[in-house]
Amino acid sequence: MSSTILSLKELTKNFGGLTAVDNVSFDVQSGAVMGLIGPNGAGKTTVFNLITGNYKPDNGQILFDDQEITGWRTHKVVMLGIARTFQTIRLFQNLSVLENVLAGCHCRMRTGAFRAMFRTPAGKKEEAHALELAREQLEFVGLREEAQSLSKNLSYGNQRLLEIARALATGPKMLVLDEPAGGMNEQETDALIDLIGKMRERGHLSYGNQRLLEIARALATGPKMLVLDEPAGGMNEQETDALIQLIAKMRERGLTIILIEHDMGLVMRACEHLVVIEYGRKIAEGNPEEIKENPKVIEAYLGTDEEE
Amino acid sequence: MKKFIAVFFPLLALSLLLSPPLFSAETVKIGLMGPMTGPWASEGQEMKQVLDLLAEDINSAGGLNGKKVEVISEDDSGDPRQASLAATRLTTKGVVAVIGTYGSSITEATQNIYDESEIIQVANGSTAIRLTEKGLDYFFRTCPRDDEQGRVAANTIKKLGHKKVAILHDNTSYAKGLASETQGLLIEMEGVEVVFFEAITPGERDYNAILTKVKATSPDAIFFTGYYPEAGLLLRQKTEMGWDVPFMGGDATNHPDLVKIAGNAAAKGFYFVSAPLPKDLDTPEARDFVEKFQKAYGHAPNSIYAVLAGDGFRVVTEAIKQTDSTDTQKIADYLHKEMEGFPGLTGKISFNDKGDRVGEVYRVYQVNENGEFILQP
Amino acid sequence: MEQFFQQLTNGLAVGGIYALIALGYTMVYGVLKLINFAHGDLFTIGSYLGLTLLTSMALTDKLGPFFGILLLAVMVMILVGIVGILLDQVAYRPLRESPRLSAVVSALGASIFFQNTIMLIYGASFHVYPQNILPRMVVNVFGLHIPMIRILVLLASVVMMLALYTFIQKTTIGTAIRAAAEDQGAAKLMGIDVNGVIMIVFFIGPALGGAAGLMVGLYYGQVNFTMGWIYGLKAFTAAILGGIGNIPGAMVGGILLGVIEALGAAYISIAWKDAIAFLVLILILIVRPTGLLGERVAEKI
Amino acid sequence: MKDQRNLIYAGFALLLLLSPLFLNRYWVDVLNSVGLYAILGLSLNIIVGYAGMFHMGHAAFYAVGAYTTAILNTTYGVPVLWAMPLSGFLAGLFALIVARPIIHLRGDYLLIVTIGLVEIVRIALINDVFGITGGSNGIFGIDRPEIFGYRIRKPAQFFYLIWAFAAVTVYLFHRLENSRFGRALTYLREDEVAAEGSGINTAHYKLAAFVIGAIWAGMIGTVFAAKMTIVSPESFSFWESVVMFMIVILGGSGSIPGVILGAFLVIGLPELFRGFANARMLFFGAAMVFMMIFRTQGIIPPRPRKYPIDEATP
Repeated sequence: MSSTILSLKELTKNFGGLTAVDNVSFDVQSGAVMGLIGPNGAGKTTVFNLITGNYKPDNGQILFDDQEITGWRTHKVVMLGIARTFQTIRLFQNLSVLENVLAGCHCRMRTGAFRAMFRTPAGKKEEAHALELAREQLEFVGLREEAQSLSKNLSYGNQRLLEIARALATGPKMLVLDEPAGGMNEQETDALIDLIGKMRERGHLSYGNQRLLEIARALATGPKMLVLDEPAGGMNEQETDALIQLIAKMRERGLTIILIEHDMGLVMRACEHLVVIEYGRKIAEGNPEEIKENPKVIEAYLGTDEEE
Repeated sequence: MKKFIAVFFPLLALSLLLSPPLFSAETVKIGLMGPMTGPWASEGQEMKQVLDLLAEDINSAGGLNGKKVEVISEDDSGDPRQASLAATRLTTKGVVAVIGTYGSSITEATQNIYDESEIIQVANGSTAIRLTEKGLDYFFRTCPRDDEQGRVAANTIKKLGHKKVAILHDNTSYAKGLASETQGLLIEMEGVEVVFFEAITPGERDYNAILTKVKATSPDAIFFTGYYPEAGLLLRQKTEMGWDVPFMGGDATNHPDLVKIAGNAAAKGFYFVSAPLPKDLDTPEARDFVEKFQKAYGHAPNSIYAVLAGDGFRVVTEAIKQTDSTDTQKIADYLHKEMEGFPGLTGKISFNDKGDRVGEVYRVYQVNENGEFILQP
Repeated sequence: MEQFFQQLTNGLAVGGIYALIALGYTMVYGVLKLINFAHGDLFTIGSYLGLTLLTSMALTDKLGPFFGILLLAVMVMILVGIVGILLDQVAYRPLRESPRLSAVVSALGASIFFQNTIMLIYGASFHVYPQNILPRMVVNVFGLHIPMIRILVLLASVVMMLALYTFIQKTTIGTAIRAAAEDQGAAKLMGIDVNGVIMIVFFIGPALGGAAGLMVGLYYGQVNFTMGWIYGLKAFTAAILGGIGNIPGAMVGGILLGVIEALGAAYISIAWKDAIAFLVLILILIVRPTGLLGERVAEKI
Repeated sequence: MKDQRNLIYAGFALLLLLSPLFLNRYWVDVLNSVGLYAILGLSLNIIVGYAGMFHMGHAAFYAVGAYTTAILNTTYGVPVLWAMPLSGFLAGLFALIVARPIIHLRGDYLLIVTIGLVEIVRIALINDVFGITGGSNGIFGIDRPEIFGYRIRKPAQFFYLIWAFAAVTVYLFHRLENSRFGRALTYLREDEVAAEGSGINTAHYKLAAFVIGAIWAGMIGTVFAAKMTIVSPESFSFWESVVMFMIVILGGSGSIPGVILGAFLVIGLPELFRGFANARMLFFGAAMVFMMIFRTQGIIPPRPRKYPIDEATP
């Protein structure tokens, strides 16, 4: 019934002496929501980077829609219908929310330098169409109101703010922060440093909204399949709920979704199929129920997770 | 933006304030275009010193036909584009003639501008042959042409009895022109062989690699057509290598700093061809000039091109005096046809129809053990 | 073959000086990611200050050539280092948070300013160091003529580079510099006074440039106000060749550039020497996009 | 605010248009120089300002255009302005060939390679490469341009030629900036990985930016050759590239009005400072530093692109 849309065959990637992805194979069914899970550093993001062409595999094959895409440049992979979000948020910080989404429309447009300079009717029509499409996507994720604001004005995780605020509320003479930057990228860490230094104003949009914007941009490329890398990272509970709904909505649009996530609640609720990797190898595959009971997975990952 | 305005406009006002005021019509204005900034700034600045001195001289003796002489100088930075702007600026200042500039391609960028405005131009350091081959009526030069200097250089090499000659230039328009002229003449001569011909990069400090390469061709003389800073370094580094091959230069090496850079020991025996220095001319004008320059600036004039600029100024003022006119056509005619054997600071001056200086100008100099430039008989 | 080795020594002498200047570029770049285009002019200032101090204080007469020059070098380095700190405070510090290219333009403006300041103070003509301060001996080994002073210059460069390397690797301040170069934010959190580190870097880099200026003056004897531009460009090339921000890279790059120039002039063409050097640079960068010793950071995605 | 700005620009344009009527020949010629560099700055702005690539070798492309015109005119008698398309084309082709292998270099590594490029071109010109560039003499005796039999030679005539070209350039580049193409370059500048991940062929756009910038530099080379009647290697040194670079960054990287203002400042200030005689460049250097400190983003930084107002927004 459901056909295979993506197929990974014996994929291997080495960085220097380290084998980040070791002989990983799995298939993704068309229209499915699949989760890729595993402990930190297991190689999940590397698998994604291989699929989207950010890295070239040392060995193995990637087939998408019955077409071999191994080693393709990213923009071609995107053209073909795989869009992604990044583990470390990568927005065009100084551009408006709308323009961020328009970046996604790019590959579905044709206007080149010549048409732009002489503003041909075809070019104008295409531009208007792209704007409409971009606004539709913003509407879909609920960010239409923010279209004109700069994306850098969207704030960082509310959870972390709360944590710091709570600590501050005790009226301390000294503040001790334990790994407040855990899981943060460079930009976030920089921002956090500023934050600790200044302890001041908050932005307009929450961190979760930044995530949504990224998804909107990805949707604008008109993908057949969506690759989401830790979409719920840094989100609060409500935001996570909204994301789960969004994933469901996207699925209704006929999209195939793969996601990496640490939030087990989200994975269990949103995914119908899971692949677990550890040390670059696939250790288990199956539906959430099966995975929960898989002893290897419990040992490697869930076991420690559930002890909390 | 406000801050910017706060900085910018006072600067603007200050610069306008410092611009020279408009002069009265009762002066004869003579322009000077030279490199006052940039790599050749020392030449341009000395050109200005020479002209200021000469103008003061005329003014203190009652002026030119009863009018004061005014020198208006503009900076060309040794760059063609800035030179063309400097030239256009001078054309708006009512100058009769312009002295300058240094460097053939820089001069060339301004020739049309002066010609179209009917202003006399007397170049002082622009030796490329083509400059006077265009039939421009208002263009003159007090420096001789490359072919003239090449002839003297080639004859000197022959006379000194060198058989295998290495020629080095620095790829500037002037040095390359002179090098090619000399090479052409040497090749035609019997018994002289050019064993090496290449360009160095001016402005560097270390020429050991080049000297090592030249040495491998074992020439018995080197002719360097570039400028004194490089010539001084070449001499010095050649001596450090323990290589005592005879070394000869063109007139761009005629500068006391050559000896300072090379050191007396290394410079000793260095030959160069050049228009004569004022100190070697036994004319009252030359003696007078050297004395006054010494008094005003504390040293003898360094650059031969600055002295040639002085000659440019002197021929122009002489022509104005003789024709009792500031009509440029009359002045040009006078310079072309009537000026004969005018006693310049660098020998007698006459011009041909093209505006080139005629007559045997070049002399041969050699550096003695005290670092002095001795005119060879 | 003899010519080859002779050219090699020629190239090493030139390269040593490039390397010393390149260190200044690379240190500043390492911490601030700024190409200090005024660095070449700091080098010029060093050679002019050296000349002034040498002639006005007659140190070599009082202390003998070795100690005289050593003291002179220390004074020049301190003075140029101070100029470096002032340069940073005036022209770069206000631009820390701005786009990187803004600071580059400020640096170019500072370069024009320095060059013309020197011209106005000292005049546009060439200046000449007194002769015979250093012994003019020529060493003859295996048929090669090597002036003693060239060996001294190379030796002095190498000693200064090793001293710097040790300083950076072994001392607390050196560690702070490396930390700030790695990640300024993290260094701040670790309690490192990053502004202090920047000041130290802007002292050491220009001081080394000033020392190079003094050496060029002593060795070649002739200085003028525009010379910093060419040396600066060559040294910047050397720093990139080795991998900018990398201290051993600047040394390797400088020496290599000097050797490439000498061999290019010897075996291909003198007139095309600089073009050959740039061509080699471009080819090396095509193969190794971050220079010879530059870290190849695979961007984290 | 927006209308006010446009009013200022319109007033400025009008003032500029009328300036030959009340300025003397010299100041008109200064404006010609400003105009040339404004166009050069705008062409460099595509590469540095929009696409964010560190390019300090633009004089190389400018040189290819100027020399093409000079050779076509003096050797083959092609009228100067007819040589313009070919000059632009060859400069663009040259950019395509040389930029291709180096386009993947990042930041300062690209910077030094482009510096190397302009130096190699200058050295090649001095050494009379292929025997067609005239060595250090350059090529002289280039004709003045002719439009409909009307010969252009006076500064005021060049003024209208140059500024008409500038106006066309501004018009076309403004459209380019506000198009899919312009946006792609901006995405590239902001985050290359994200741009590629959004489906933008970054390598293609980097190269396209270089080629378009080079085509314009080549065409302006034609005007330069016609105005100077001589082209020589001095005019295409590394320093020229630096001047163009300063124009873009000082005026406001990525901003058309900024770049034009940058040209006025970088080219105009040394002329205004002629009153300082030998110290004029000293003041210029100091002015550069201070202007940059006071306007760290450039004097007129680019404004965000405008899109039709979203009717859903209240």
